[in-house]
Amino acid sequence: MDFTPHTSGDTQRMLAHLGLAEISDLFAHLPDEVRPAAPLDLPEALSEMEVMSHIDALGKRNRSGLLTFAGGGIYDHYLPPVVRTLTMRPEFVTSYTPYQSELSQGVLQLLFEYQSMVASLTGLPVSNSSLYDGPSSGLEAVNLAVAHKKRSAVWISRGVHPHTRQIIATFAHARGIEVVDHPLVGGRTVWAPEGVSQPAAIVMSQPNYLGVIEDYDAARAVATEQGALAIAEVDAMTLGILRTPGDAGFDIAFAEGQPYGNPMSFGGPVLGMFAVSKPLMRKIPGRLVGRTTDTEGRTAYTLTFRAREQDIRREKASSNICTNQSLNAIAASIHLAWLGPAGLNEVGHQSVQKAHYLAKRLEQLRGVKMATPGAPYAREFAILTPADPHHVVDQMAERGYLAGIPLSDDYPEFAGGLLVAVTEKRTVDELDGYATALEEVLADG
Amino acid sequence: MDFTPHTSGDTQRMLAHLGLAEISDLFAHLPDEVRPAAPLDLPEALSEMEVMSHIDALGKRNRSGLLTFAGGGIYDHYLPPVVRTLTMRPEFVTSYTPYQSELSQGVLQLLFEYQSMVASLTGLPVSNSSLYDGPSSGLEAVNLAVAHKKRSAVWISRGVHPHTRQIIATFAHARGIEVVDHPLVGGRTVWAPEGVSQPAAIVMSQPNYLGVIEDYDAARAVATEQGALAIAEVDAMTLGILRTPGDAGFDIAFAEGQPYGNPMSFGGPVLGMFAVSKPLMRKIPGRLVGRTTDTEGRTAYTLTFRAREQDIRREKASSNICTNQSLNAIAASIHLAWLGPAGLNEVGHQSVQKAHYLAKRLEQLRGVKMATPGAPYAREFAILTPADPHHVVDQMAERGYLAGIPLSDDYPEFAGGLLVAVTEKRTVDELDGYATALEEVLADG
Amino acid sequence: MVDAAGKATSIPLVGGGEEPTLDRFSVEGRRASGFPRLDVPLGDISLPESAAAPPALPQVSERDLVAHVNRLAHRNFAVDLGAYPLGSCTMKYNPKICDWAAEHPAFSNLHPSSPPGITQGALEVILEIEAILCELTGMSRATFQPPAGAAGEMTGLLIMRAYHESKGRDPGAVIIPDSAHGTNPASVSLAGYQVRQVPSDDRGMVDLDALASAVDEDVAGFMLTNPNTLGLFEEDIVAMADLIHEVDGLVYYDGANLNAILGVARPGDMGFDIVHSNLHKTFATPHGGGGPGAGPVAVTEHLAPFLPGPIPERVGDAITWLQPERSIGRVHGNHGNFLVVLRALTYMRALGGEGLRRVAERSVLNARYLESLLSDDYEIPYPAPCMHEFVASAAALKRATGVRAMDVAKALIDYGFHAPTMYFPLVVEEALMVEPTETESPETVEALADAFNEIAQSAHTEPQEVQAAPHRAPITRTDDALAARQPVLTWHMAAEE
Amino acid sequence: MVDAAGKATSIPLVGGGEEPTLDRFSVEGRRASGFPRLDVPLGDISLPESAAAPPALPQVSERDLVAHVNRLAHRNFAVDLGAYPLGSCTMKYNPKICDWAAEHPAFSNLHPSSPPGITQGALEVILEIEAILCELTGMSRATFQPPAGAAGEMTGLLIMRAYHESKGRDPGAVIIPDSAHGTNPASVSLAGYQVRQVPSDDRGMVDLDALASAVDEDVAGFMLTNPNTLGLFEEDIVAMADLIHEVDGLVYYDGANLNAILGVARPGDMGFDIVHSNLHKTFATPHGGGGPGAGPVAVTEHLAPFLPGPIPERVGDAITWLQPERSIGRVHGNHGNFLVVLRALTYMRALGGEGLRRVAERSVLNARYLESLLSDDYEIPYPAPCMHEFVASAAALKRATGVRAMDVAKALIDYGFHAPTMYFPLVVEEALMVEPTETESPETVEALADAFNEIAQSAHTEPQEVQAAPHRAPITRTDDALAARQPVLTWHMAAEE
Ligand SMILES: Cc1ncc(COP(=O)(O)O)c(C=O)c1O
Ligand SMILES: Cc1ncc(COP(=O)(O)O)c(C=O)c1O
Repeated sequence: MDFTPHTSGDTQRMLAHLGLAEISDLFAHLPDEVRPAAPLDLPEALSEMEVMSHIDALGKRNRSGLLTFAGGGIYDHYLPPVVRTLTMRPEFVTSYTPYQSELSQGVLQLLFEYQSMVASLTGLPVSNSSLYDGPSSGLEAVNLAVAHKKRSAVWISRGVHPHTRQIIATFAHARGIEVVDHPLVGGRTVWAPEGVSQPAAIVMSQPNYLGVIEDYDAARAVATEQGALAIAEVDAMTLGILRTPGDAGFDIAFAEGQPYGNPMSFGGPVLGMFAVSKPLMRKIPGRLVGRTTDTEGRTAYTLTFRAREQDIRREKASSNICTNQSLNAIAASIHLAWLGPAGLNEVGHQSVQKAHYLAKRLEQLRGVKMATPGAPYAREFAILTPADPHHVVDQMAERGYLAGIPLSDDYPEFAGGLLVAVTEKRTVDELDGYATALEEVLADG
Repeated sequence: MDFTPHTSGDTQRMLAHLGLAEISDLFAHLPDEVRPAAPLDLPEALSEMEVMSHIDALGKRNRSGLLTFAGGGIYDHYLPPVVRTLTMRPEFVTSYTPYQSELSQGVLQLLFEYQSMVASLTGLPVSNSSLYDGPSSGLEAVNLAVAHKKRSAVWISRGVHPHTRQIIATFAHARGIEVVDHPLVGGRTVWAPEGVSQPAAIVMSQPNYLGVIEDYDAARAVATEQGALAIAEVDAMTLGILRTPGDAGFDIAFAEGQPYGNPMSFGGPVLGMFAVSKPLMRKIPGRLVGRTTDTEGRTAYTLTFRAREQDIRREKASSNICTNQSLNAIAASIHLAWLGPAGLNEVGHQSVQKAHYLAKRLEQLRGVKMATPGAPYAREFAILTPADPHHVVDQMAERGYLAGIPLSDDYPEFAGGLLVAVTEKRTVDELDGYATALEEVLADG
Repeated sequence: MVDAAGKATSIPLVGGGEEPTLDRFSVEGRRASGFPRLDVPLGDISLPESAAAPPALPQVSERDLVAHVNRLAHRNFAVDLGAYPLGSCTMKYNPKICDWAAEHPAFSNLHPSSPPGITQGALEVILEIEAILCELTGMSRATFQPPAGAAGEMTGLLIMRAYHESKGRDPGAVIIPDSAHGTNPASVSLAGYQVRQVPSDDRGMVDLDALASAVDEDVAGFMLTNPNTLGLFEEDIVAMADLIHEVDGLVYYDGANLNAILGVARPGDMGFDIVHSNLHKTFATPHGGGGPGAGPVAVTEHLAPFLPGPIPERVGDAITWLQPERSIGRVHGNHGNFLVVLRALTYMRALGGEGLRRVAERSVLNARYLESLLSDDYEIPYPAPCMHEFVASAAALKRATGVRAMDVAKALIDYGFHAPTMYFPLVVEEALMVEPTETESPETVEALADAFNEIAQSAHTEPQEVQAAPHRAPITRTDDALAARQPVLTWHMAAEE
Repeated sequence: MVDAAGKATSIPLVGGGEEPTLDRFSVEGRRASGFPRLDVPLGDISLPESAAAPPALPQVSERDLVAHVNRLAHRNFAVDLGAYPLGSCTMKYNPKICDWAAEHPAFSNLHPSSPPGITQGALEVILEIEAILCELTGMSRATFQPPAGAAGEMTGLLIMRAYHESKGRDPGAVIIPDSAHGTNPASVSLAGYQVRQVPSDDRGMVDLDALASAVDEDVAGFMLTNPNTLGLFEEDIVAMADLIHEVDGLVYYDGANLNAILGVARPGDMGFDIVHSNLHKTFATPHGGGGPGAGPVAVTEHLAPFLPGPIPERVGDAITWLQPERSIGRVHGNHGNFLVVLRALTYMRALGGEGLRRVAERSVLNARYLESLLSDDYEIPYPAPCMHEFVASAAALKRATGVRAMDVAKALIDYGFHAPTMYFPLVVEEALMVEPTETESPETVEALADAFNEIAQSAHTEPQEVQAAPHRAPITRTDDALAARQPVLTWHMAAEE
């Protein structure tokens, strides 16, 4: 296919106007050394029909349609067609970052609404208009804290998503950040402050990666004691039923926003939600939409606090983010509006009920135990089985279930650990089917 | 699901304002006899997730994904995603017939463009903005001719689509129309005028239902001789390679427009294309968009020649059509613009080449013959096999092919007849696969 | 050649200029489409009747095509943008879940000539909606071939004719009220019947005495919509049906207004024998800028043998296509507007029995509420409580200010609403026919009332302003006389000018 | 509560009023969503940290939500409506076939933690695009984790650091030109490096001598986009790379401008070691109102062991995830913006090698043509032929008329075009950075030039008009100082006002 409109007549006419003979003359001033020595080895052009066949064929090489019990930030919640339909309007999809507010009121207002809803959900007054994803938002939170507190250590619970911790680790060295891990005991974080440097922030996860509901107040107390910011990584879809981080007095909350409005997408594009308390308002990373007026006094929206950003502050900027995940944020806000408080509550409630039902069923299977027995959990939980969890996942896939995420890679202490997530989408038959399939898999060894 | 916005508070408030106590009071004035004696036996409400499961389950009961070699007006041509995306814009999908031109310039202009392209394609100057489908357009053509010529007979070639002929037959009696069939000999119409009433019109099909290319001039000559209108049913997708009915001097052309922009849709919604010569302009059935100006002199579009229509002419209207197939016409015009002359030509060319390739392969199979040997055909042709074509179709379906349309029901003279259509979408592997599968089916008896 | 290259001036977003027609973007040799290379050996095929040249279609890039169509979308109002109280049209919100269903590839990619063995799901769709529709209307069997309301009417009238002929009779007239929709008389006469019109009485309903005197042996049937086009429930319907049945006539229900009585009252219980439904009104199929719709016809038990065919029938475990015994024959090229039918089924299943009844309740509630909020400038010509819509008259307003129904309707556009239906039904002078539908909120209904009332106010204070409305739409009023007198129906005709 | 109930007054289509925020449509108890009834036995579960009440989200009907969002769409410009010559952003037309691919359920419904055994298709997608991208850039391996250009920069800089550390070195500075995009210095300093800035010379290119004197043992690398932000090809690039390599520094290619050289010249051949690409610019991923994008980073053979991981590797017949030997670690929560990557692959496969080269040719042709059509009011500060974009200066115009670059840009809106980038790069006074892209037709380029030139004319005749532009957009210029001074960032803050 060719998506350039130029006919050969067009090209000739334009070249003639420029006093050039051939199209390659456009590049005559390029030094010879930079031209490829041999013709590039690239595939031939394909027609749309051929491209579609090709993508279809690749798609067939995925085993799609498994019943998903994997979570860890990315969840298989019900996504109504209306959200996709509205989000995919070309006015949103094919516009740039809304620098020109006169032509961007649609996107700007939707992002303003997104910020408002995230503020409601987190109980924190200020939200940006999205970051890349949940885990990388954790890095931005740590950066903010380090810059704000002018301290280099951060205390991080081992209940924080392993990918969040990995990303922070990737960057910590270059930025001179010292990461202090805090262990989980019985599934909940034990803040063991002895003998380590005073942190800029403590970071916990609610519920944590094992699905366990942590103690907000205890963490907040530690932060206060240390004069540190309190940062919470939260699970988006249980925000409808759990206390907000703002209510718990946290300074920063971040989340993987995928469950709002975005398909699982093999993990991307998704979006990072990020909200802060009022004192941190002018330090928040990422784009921010504010309400103002136009020269005729009409309500209008515009990008604001631009002075924080890289294009203005350059090497002094506290974040380098430019392109973010606007369209995913728009999807999130449309989905949240569709859900409303009652819907969000119901998703949380049903997920919790179904998770507990499944956990109880699994506990009854021979050899299956809860990884953190007795610890409170919401809609995700970890089990231990005698088998290698990778093997379990592979065998369960044969039976039509994406059984969960093996824990052993990230938590060697749970060698047979499998993290299981349940959403409102799973029917009782599917839950029962899962239990039966797992029983078979374990029996087969 | 509930798509009404009323909360119980809303309802109470509104009822109170109206001085009513309960919602059923709204219907208090209805006589008792008209109320259902027992509660209606209707299904329970379903949530979106449940509706989707239900529709999915019904969908699974279709064997979809067969390689389609059935045609007969509805064809499996390549439909680019861009056409669907543009057509499904809510401004087009959720608006009414464009009576209020001030708010309908989008739809009106697209229909004007549709009319323009249909005029180009048929070689006739005036097109309406769609009728229901190809076959029912045949009925409108006959009606027009009968009213225009004030004669009650019409001569119809047996090469005209059987469904077109059936629809005309359904209505002919009530409208006092006398239908005279004209036979096919060697696949082409023989106009045998002896001893029958002078017709208002002669109706032929190009290519005809058997796929055979008819002689336009011969038919036109008969029409002229009889003082009748010449009407052609044409195949949309070969309009890019065959002579236009306008060029052949025909007065009316109609076609099944599905191949332009519309999926096969189990046969509906599709659209009837309908074009006439200048003298018939003010007699054309259906909606017509015209260009005019607004009070400030700007170019504007409006529904025109409204005086012909049922809402104005009432019992004197020559057609009762009101709701038509606008969105399908919009899809058609977008697809035609995407195709352009080169694309339309290429679709026709490739379909013809592939049809001839397949026909040649099939002719070599034991027991397979062309139904109309030696007759010229474009992209559809009829074969004869020793087996019952319904049996062949069922057996081929087991092998992944929708093999064609059995001819025997409509043309008893072709007991083993199967009508095979080939589009540009079919690859050479699929054509070879078809031949191999047919060979197997015939060998199995 | 190209006079708006790349610019968005044509859209109201920036400027409000005109959008050129697509031919203006055409450049010789430009194209959007592409295809795989021919993969069979090139045959030497010379076809008779070959075209001398490819057709003169526009030659445009995909980029220009996309922008053009999107800009045109910005020049069109729609339910999905705002309230659309167009009487008789039931412009309700259409749930997006129904779009999902209509685009389901298991249905949308199905060829209509596929044998029933491989389309059991599609046949089941028809049986399932048939059962729901028959229960809602009190009928016993249905055909889904008619692609719109008017086609349903024709179908019903042919069934009527076949019924009489089966009894050896050939009555020649069908009665309709003077308030009937235009398709009714048109269908009646196209079905070969005489139209016999009966007047409305001072209640706005069919005059029972007039009907009685219109009925004689030559009457094949009676065609009615109930609630009628004034939005009023015909309270004598049972007596009327009896009158017709006494001469062995059939009573036909024009289902355009079925929305008002879903689950509350049934045409079958009122005495109707044949019922068409407009799925594109009552059952939430968006109207697509004029279509597609679907106008299934349901009939009582004794008329079922006359239905068009084939229709799906369960035979043992499987469903197959059968031709009803005395079928009038085929009325659509295939199986009707099947995907529209699938949409409607999706809607019905989502709502369920309770939800469908709520549609009637709230559509009536909204209409009654709106009617009650209108100021005295809008007279309600008949006192009976309205159903899902009502007709107001701007006659007094016109007398007082010169502002006509048309002006009021166009002024509503400036308030951000679609205009109501005007000058229909014909029995009301300066008619404004308003149907808010059940999907509008009370706040919207109140805003609509405010708009109507403010317009009436303005009519008194600045009538010329109202007469020149709309002021804020992409164009002002069009010169329709010019369009008819100097027809420009294609860009070819435009070029000749 | 509700102040625009049902009205479309908020859209430019009719009126141009404001669209209320969604909370204004909220009514207690109203809702759009619905779910199946809980089908497991209700357990008595009491969670710690439970919320006292559900969150204060708006409560709206699906109908109001749909209309609201659609009306907002009518208040937004987009490539799909008209030309968008925003320099540095490559706002080309994005083929719809790529949307199709990104919505393919076999990919969009895939959980990122699925084991490789069931996601071979997805892994193949990455290997396939990696091969194409490496061939186009002259690199050897790539990571697709970085979700945008800036993230790619960070990733590349961490690779740079890891490379030096692997050699036991720890140089502390990275050189960038003064014309660099803001993300470059920001990334450099966030990666823990000193920014060392080199000036442009009078050709608008990096001053080779200045570079030579900036290079010392403490230099870890050099970051550059080529063509640079002035749209000029850095002709000394090979010499510059040599200078850096001499101190064992690495040369980083900011791929924002890769569009100009696709298939024509390769960063690898120029001496670059690390290359990020903005798939959302060069490879036709629409920008989504600000994102998502994708910023894959490709590197030469010797840097491949440092790539973030895991990356897909073919092991025997299967593809699996492996961690590169000396990987810097993870930079994204999952596998990057995978669906964006899939889109880009679809685009690349549709165009093929020839088509990709045509992108470069025609993007340069359009820019060069546009530049040549601009009147003298727009100075081109540097004489070298431009590549896919150019920077003009309105400095003379400003001196003559008072009309600034900003005013010209806003005035362009009234002509139906999006504004160009302004005041960047910083090295040009009153900069207007214009990138027509290859998907615009010559007619559009000409219309753009006409608009620029007419605006310059108007600047001379009626400067105030131009300074007050736009006049025909949904709003006029915004008070950005007010927005920053009295921040209203949510509707909660608005309510507090
Ligand atoms: C009362 C009435 N009857 C019949 C019809 C005709 O229905 P359709 O437009 O679907 O043919 C309409 C539609 O406008 C109507 O309002
Ligand atoms: C030259 C240049 N470099 C880097 C970037 C940053 O890319 P992204 O916005 O994808 O983070 C941009 C985008 O604006 C750019 O133009």
